[in-house]
Parts: sequence; C-alpha cells; structure tokens
Amino acid sequence: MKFWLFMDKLDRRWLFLAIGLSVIIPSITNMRFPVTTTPPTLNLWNFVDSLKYTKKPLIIICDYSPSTSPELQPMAHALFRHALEADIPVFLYGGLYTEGFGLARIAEETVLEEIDYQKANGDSVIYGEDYVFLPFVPGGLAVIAGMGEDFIGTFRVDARGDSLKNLPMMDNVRRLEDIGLIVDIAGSAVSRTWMVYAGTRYGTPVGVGTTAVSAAEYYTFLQTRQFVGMMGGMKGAAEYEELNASNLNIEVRKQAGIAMASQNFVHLLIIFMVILGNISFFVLKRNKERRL
Amino acid sequence: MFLKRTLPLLIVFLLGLAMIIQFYIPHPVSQNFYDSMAEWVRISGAFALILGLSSFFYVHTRKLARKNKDSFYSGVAILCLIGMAGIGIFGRGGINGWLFSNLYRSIIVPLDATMFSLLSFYIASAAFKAFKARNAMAFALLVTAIIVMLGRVSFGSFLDGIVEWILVYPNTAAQRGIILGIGLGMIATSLKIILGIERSYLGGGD
Amino acid sequence: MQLSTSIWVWIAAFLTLTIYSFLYKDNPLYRFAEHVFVGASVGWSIAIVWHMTAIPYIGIPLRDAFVQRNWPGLIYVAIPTLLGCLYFFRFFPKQSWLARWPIALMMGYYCGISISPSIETNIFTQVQGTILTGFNPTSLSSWWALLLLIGVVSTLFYFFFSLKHEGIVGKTSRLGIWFVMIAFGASFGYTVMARVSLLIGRIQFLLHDWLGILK
Amino acid sequence: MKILTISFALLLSFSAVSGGVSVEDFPNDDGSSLIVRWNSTVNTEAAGYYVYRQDNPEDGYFLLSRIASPAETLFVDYDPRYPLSAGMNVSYKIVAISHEEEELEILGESSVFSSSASFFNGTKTNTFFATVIAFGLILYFINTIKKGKSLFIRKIAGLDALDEAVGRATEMGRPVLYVTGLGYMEDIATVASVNILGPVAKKVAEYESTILVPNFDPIVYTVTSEVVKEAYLEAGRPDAYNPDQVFFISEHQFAYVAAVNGIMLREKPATNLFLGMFYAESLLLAETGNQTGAIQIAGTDAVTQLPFFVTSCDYTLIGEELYAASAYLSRDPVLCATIKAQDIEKGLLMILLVSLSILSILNVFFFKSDIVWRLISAFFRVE
Repeated sequence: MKFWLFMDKLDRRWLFLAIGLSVIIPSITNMRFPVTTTPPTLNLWNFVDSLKYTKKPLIIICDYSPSTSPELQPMAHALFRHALEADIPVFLYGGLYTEGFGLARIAEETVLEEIDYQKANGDSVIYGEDYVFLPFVPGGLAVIAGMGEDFIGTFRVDARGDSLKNLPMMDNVRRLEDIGLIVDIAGSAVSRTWMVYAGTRYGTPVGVGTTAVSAAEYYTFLQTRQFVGMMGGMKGAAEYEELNASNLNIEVRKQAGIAMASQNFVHLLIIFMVILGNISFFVLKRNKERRL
Repeated sequence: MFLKRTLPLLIVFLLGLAMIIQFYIPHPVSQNFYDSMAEWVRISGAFALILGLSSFFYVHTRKLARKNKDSFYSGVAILCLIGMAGIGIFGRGGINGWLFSNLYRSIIVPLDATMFSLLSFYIASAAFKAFKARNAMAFALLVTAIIVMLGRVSFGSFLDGIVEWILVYPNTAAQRGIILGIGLGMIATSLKIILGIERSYLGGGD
Repeated sequence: MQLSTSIWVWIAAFLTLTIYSFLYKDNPLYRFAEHVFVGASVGWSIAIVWHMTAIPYIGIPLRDAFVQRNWPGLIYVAIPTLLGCLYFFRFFPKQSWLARWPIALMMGYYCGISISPSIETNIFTQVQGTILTGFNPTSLSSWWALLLLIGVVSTLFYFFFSLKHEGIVGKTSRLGIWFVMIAFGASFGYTVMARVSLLIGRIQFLLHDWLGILK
Repeated sequence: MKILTISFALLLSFSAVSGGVSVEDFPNDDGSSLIVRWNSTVNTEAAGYYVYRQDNPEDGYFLLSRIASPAETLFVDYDPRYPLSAGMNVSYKIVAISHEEEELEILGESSVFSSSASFFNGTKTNTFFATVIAFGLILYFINTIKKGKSLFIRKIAGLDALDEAVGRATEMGRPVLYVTGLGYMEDIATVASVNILGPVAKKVAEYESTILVPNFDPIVYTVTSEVVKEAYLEAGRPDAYNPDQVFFISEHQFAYVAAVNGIMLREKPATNLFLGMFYAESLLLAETGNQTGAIQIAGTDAVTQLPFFVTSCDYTLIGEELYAASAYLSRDPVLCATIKAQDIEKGLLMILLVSLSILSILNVFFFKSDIVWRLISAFFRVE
C-alpha cells in the first residue's frame, strides 16, 4: 500500500533523473539492442549496394539543420561508409540550403577518421576517385534543374575550390541521369522536391532519410516507388548501421545503434511508469471505495 | 473618428479584397502587386520591434532602479541585449563576423537546443501524470499511446502494422475532421476581419 | 577523456547545465541563463532585422532612389517606411491610434492572402482524400477507407456549435471524440522519439564535445 | 505546383503536330512557360532530341534541353535558368540526335512566338467558387440575423471555466497568467486569443486581481496592452492598470518559453491560460504550470500540439472551439450568425463527403465508369 501511495505522489524529479540516466548510461557503456530491419531500410540498403555493379555514383544530401542532426547525422555516416566500403563512387552534398554544408563536412571527417582512410579491401580512399564533396550553390530549384542538364556546369568547382572537370569521378557524370541514386536526408519537406524534380523529371532514383515524425507520411511514396527506400528516424539509421555491419563485416561504433538503446530505455521507462501509475490509481481507488 | 477607426477598417477591407482577387490572376501585374505588398508589410513590420524594445527597457530599467535581487538579472538581460545587438550591427563582419557567429553558436544555439530538449523530460512526466484510465476515452488515449510507443522501440517491429494502421486511419480521420473545422473557421474569421466585424486587433478605445 | 580547450564550448556547456538545473528547481543559475537568453535573443533579432531588412529593404533602396533621382522608387519605399514609423505614436497616448494604420496594412494583407490557400489545403485536399473511391468489398483497405470517412464525419459533428449535442448529433459527436482521443494518443506516443533525440543530442554534446568521454 | 501543372499538361496533350515545330501558350500562367510540339523523327538511329531556343535573332540559338526519347513530341519550356516572361519573342529549333549525341537532322524551326500572361487562372475556378459560397453564406446569415433572432450555441466547457479560473486566482490572491502563444497578429488563433483576453481582463479588473500578459511578438504586445487597458477602463478601474502587466519578452521561441517558465515559478499564478498559436513549447509551458499547481485552460488550432494540452491542462479548446470563443463569450448576434454560417458550410461538406462516397460505391456496382472519379478529382483539384 505504501508503495502505491508513493507512486501516486511520486515527485516528478525522480522521473527526470531516470530519463537522464536512461540516455546517459547507454551512451557511456556503448550498449546495444538487437535490431530487426524493416523493408524500407532494407530496400534502400540493397539499392545502394547494387550500385557497386553499375558504378553509377550515389549522391548523399545532408539537407537538415543542427536541430534534427541527432536523428539524421548517423544516416549520413552510415550511407557514406557503405558507399566507401563497397567501392561506390559517392558525392557528399550539403543540399539546397546553407546549413547542410557544415553537417556534410562533419560526416566526411567522422567517417574517414573512423575507417582510417581505408576501404574494406585495403585500398586507401582517394578524393576525386572515390568521393567528391560538392559545394553550396545558391539558386534553390534552379540548382536541381541545372544538375539535371549540366552537372559540372552547375557546380563548376568542388567544395575545395578545385575544378570538377579535372576529377576522375566526373568522367561518367554529365547530368542527373548518370547518377545511380540520390539519397536526401532531411527533416523537412525538401525531400519531396528532390522526388518531384530529380525523380519524376530526370528519372534519377531517389531515396530518403527522414525524422521519425515525417516518416509516417512518406509510406505512400514508398508504395508508389517514388522513393526507392527510406530510413525513418533513429531506428532507420540503426537498421542501416546493422546492415552495414552484418553484410560488409565492419565493426565501428554504431552511433544510431547506441542512441537507439537510449530511445528503447526511455520508451520502456515511460510505458512502465504509465502502467505502474495506473495500477496505483486503481489500487487507491478501490481502497477508497472499500473505506466508504 | 474617420482617421481613427474608419480608415484602418477601410485599409483592411480594400487590401484584403485585393489580395483575395490577386490570387486568381496569374498576370505579372498581379504578381508584382503581390510582391510589393509583401515588401511593404515586411518593411513596416520591421519597425514594430522598436515597440518591443521599449517594453523590454521599460520593464528591466524599472527593475534595475528598484535595486533588489531582481536588479542583477535585469542588468544581465540589458547588457546581453546591447552587447549582442552592438556586435551584430557595428562589429566587423556584421552578422557573419567571427565574434557574432561564435556568440550565436555558443549562447543562443545551446540554450535553444537545451530548452527544446527539456521536452523529453516533460513528455515523460506528462504521460505519467495524465495517462490514467479514469474513463473509457482516457483508456483509449492511453492504450494507443502505449502501442505506438512500443512500436517505436527496436524489438517492437511486430507492432509496425498496427501502428501504421492507427496513424493512417483513425489518426488521419480525427485530424482531418479538426483541420476541416479549422479551415472553415479561418475563412470565416478572415472574412469577419475584412468586413470589419471582428476588430479587436485595433485594440480598445474608439 | 579529453576536456575541451575551447572557451566557446565551455560557455555552451555551462549554459546547457544551468538550463537542466531547472529540472530540479528554479535557482539563481537558471535565472541568470534565462536573462542571458532573453537579452541575447532580442539583441540578435535587432542585428538580424538591421542587416536583413533595414539595410537591404529600406536603407539601400532609399539611398539609391535618392541618388538616381528616381522619385517613384523613392515614394515606393517611403510609404511603408513612414507607415512603419507610425508605430512610434504608441508612445504618445493622444495620437496612439496612428499605430493602427500599419496594423491595418498587415491584417488586410494576411487575411486576404490566407483565404484561398486555406480553402485549398484545409478543405479541398482533405475532402478529396476522404471521399471513397473505387470501393471494393473484398479488399480490407476499402473498409478502412470507409472507417476513415466515418471518423471524419463524426469528428466534424463535434464542431457543430449551433446544434444541441443530444440524440443522434450527440451520439455521433461522441464517436468523433473517440477518434480524437485515439489520434491524440497516437500523436503523443509518436512524438516521444523525436523529443528524446533532442536530449540525446545535448548529452552527446556534453559527453563528446565538452568532456571528451565519448569518441 | 508548377511541376504538377506541367505533368498534367503532358498527360492531356499527346497529339501529333502537322509539319514542323509549333509553339503554343501555356494556359493559366504568368507567361513563364510555353509548350513546344513537333513530329517525331523517322530516323531509326535517333535516340532523342536537342531543344534549342532563340530569345533574340542577334544572339542565335542556344541549347535549352536534351530529350532522351525519340518518341517524345512535346516539350514544356519552364526552366528557372532560362526564364521566360510575358511578351518575350522566342523561337525554337528541334534537332534529332543519336546515341552518341551527334546531331542527325533538324526537324524544324518554329516561327517567332510571343508568350502571354492570363488574366484568370482557370485551374482555380473551383477555389474561386468555394470562396464565393463561403462569402455568400456569411453575408446572408449576418443580414438575416440582424433582424433580431437569437441563436443557440452549444456549451463549450473550457470557456465556461474561465470565470471559475479567474475567481480562483482572486481567492488565492495570486495573478492570472495569460499566454497568447507564438502567433503573430495575422494568425487567426491570435485574433481569437485577443478576443478572449478582453472579457478575461475585465473580469480580473472587476475582481481586483492581477493579470500578466507576456508577449512574443511586438505587434501582438501593442494590441494586448491596449485591450487590457481598455478592459480596466470598462471595469471602472483605470487606475489599477499597471503597464508592467503586459510586456514583450523576445521573438525567439525558447527564450520566450524560458522567461514564461521563470514567471510561472516565481509569481506562482493560480490560473494559466494558454490561448493562441503554439508549437513545440506547448508541453514545456503546460507541464511547468502543472508543477506550480495552477488551474490551466488551453486552446489552440495547432493540431500537432493539441495532444499535449489535452494531457496536461484542465480544459482544452480544440481548433474551431477557440475561434468560436468570441461569439460564445459576447453572444453578439452578428458573431453568432457567422458561427451558424460555418455550421451550414460544415453540413454542406458532410453532405458532399457522404453523397459522393455513396455515388462512388454505386458506381462500382452499377455504372462502372470512371466519370464519377474524374468529376470528384476535377472538383477538388488543387494545384
């Protein structure tokens, strides 16, 4: 009885403490939960992986802002790593807005450091051959149209200021239709713009990485194959990391996997507390009725 | 009286009507009108910040003058305001300057993100305190919330089907109902404002 | 473990912790951070308005128009500028009504532009998505679409204001509330993940960028 | 939206052209797009076309686009890089190309065409009619009601509770906190909130209690301070109005929230009213208010925030209930009339929803034609 009374009157600060610990402990201990992969993520992974046969490049677009980066940054890392390890030519691109550029840069640095500038087959990663970092160019929609017609002409230089023309990776890239896949990682509706313009107009396959909140509304586009695949929220990113690990045999710190462990703890904690709260509610109610 | 009340109402009426009609005309003349009005609203709106500032300084200078424990904090607020605005306007590089962007990145951004992240604590405490099966409807709310939450965790994938069903059907239905109501209400209220029936935005008095 | 050596990271970490201290209770540190936040954010707005509106939309066009003796252009910018200045009359109780003019400009503009798009996004799109099409009795999704239609109509019943909620109207609107409650539960549960992500982001900042515990 | 229009036009107009290259105006636009048609090439080596455009004869033709299919016979010129505008005189040249992108044959050049802008957007006809109907119904009801009919409005619990909430604050000798949210004056939710603020402030003045109104937007601050001052005047206590009560905080979302949370914990208002436009901060405010034990009434039209208010406030005005508040509180016949008009519109929508659905079910079993669906989508088309 005492316990239920305590639960009923529980100071919310205990709950705050529990939430804080549920996030911190998995982060420090590198804790992980088993991850089951869902079809949208698997489809995306398979599509990206198939590019190693055609050698058509992948474009990773970091179209998000720092506020959604906890959820979305791991996606960029997992994709970039996959492309490098599987020997797929890859473009890193900050997207149509200025904010993404810095986040794409973080993805570049983090992943390259993690794999120590070496691919799975032992070759070292060479800029210009294995990947190219695209700069920010203003113009919004006109940029997509430009990429559709004249890829090199739209950007002219890469993010380091060197002429794109001189990079070996550009030999087979003239316009968007030479691109194997675009994966737009965004927390906003900008992914739809890529879907409509790059996908429908220029016929380039488009995949998407998005926040858990936006994922629900993208299911219809997955059904119509307007998006070839999707990573939905942190869970999607964790699934992608898991696919990387199991299929490419690489063992690195799974950023989203660990964050997902925190998520699991918090979700389960909330569910557990709600159930306890309800039990105490009923126990106390019955007790009161008995006394009446 | 005309200048005080009738003229503002007339401006709202004429401009409102013009903007409604403008929507249906793709001709560049109409587009230019739209652009100019947007610019006018933007320009005149910029001055409103000065009203906010006057209120800000009114409140905080008075607290400062009272010389009690509130004074220190008001002093901090005033100093931060003047510092930030001064560096942004007069500092080298303006809003792209080294100091201004570093101040932005290490004061406003972390404060913003941290305030926002308090929500993760509050969403838990709200769930704990409010999700009590007091009646059948509260029970429905609680159960759906738990199912959806379970569906979000790693090993909750078996619930994906039902979670998607809840989101796509009952959830969409209720949201559509609410949105339709809001849409009608918005149209009606906008019309009332244009017609001068709703005029509280002018403030009190005659 | 590698502590950060950047003063900026230390400032950010200090402010982050002061905000979290609010979870325990209100305290002078939180109060300090709150006032820093309010002051700095207003200061930031001023700098942004100065550089993004005052200079490019008022200062430069006025100067250019004046230099080029482009009088229509000058008037074009001067009108909204003068209208904006009318806000200052709020400081004079006798003439404070002059501030209503720029407010009227804004209200007329926004009310006018909001009506037609609101009909399209709030009414047409929603209605079109709700009407049953190609009903197929053997397909489950058709029945769910019917459920969706029932849900929308009954929720709308709840928003009938000029009818007494009794009898059939009352029953239907109660059904609508059921739908609303389920929707609210779903939205609530669905949002938890996004909110926890924000906390994870802050914890990663503290443990990684500041304390250097995490790789 | 433009892209949808273009794809729609593409679907509609797959018809061949007699001889050469023809240009036509793109309907319902501002003159920024043109449709180019040609006859497909008979050359079996062709793999596609180059589309050239000439803006003025001195500059000659430039390459506008490449089309990757030889079966294509239509091109919509809408390219943000090479914009068209009304009155421009342009001509086009179509060249068939091979797989290696060698120019095979010139299919023809069009005559000079001048793009023009429309005066009415025909694709918006449905929206136009809906606007007219909405206008008409409201005007009609305002005119008939003025003759003195009184109207019934159903009970809205959250609004009935306002009195009690203000009364409680008075008894406890603590202030009422009125948060107008993150909206601007043009947001309908903010207008509704200002409408409720008047009567609430008046009641507060009558009870000799205090009201605190922190503001997010300077213009909203201007209006709310006027409204509160006026309410004190109406209550006959103009001296009790203190300009400190209504104040501006910051235009920054979370700075505003940080300050309002601080106010809640320091001033300990007995009643919190959150009425207006809210974003993610809804729960931050409502949960902090819960900690101080205040009675809380919320109301917003932000659908995504409603769940949080419902779980952590005592009463919540859902969407349209907030808009109805001014009519409900004032019982002004004209305002009530517009509520009636909204109800009629709602009824019309329901009838449309149900009858069109029935029609489409009947269609599946009896008529079996797609005309019904086409009618529906034409009627509610949004571009």
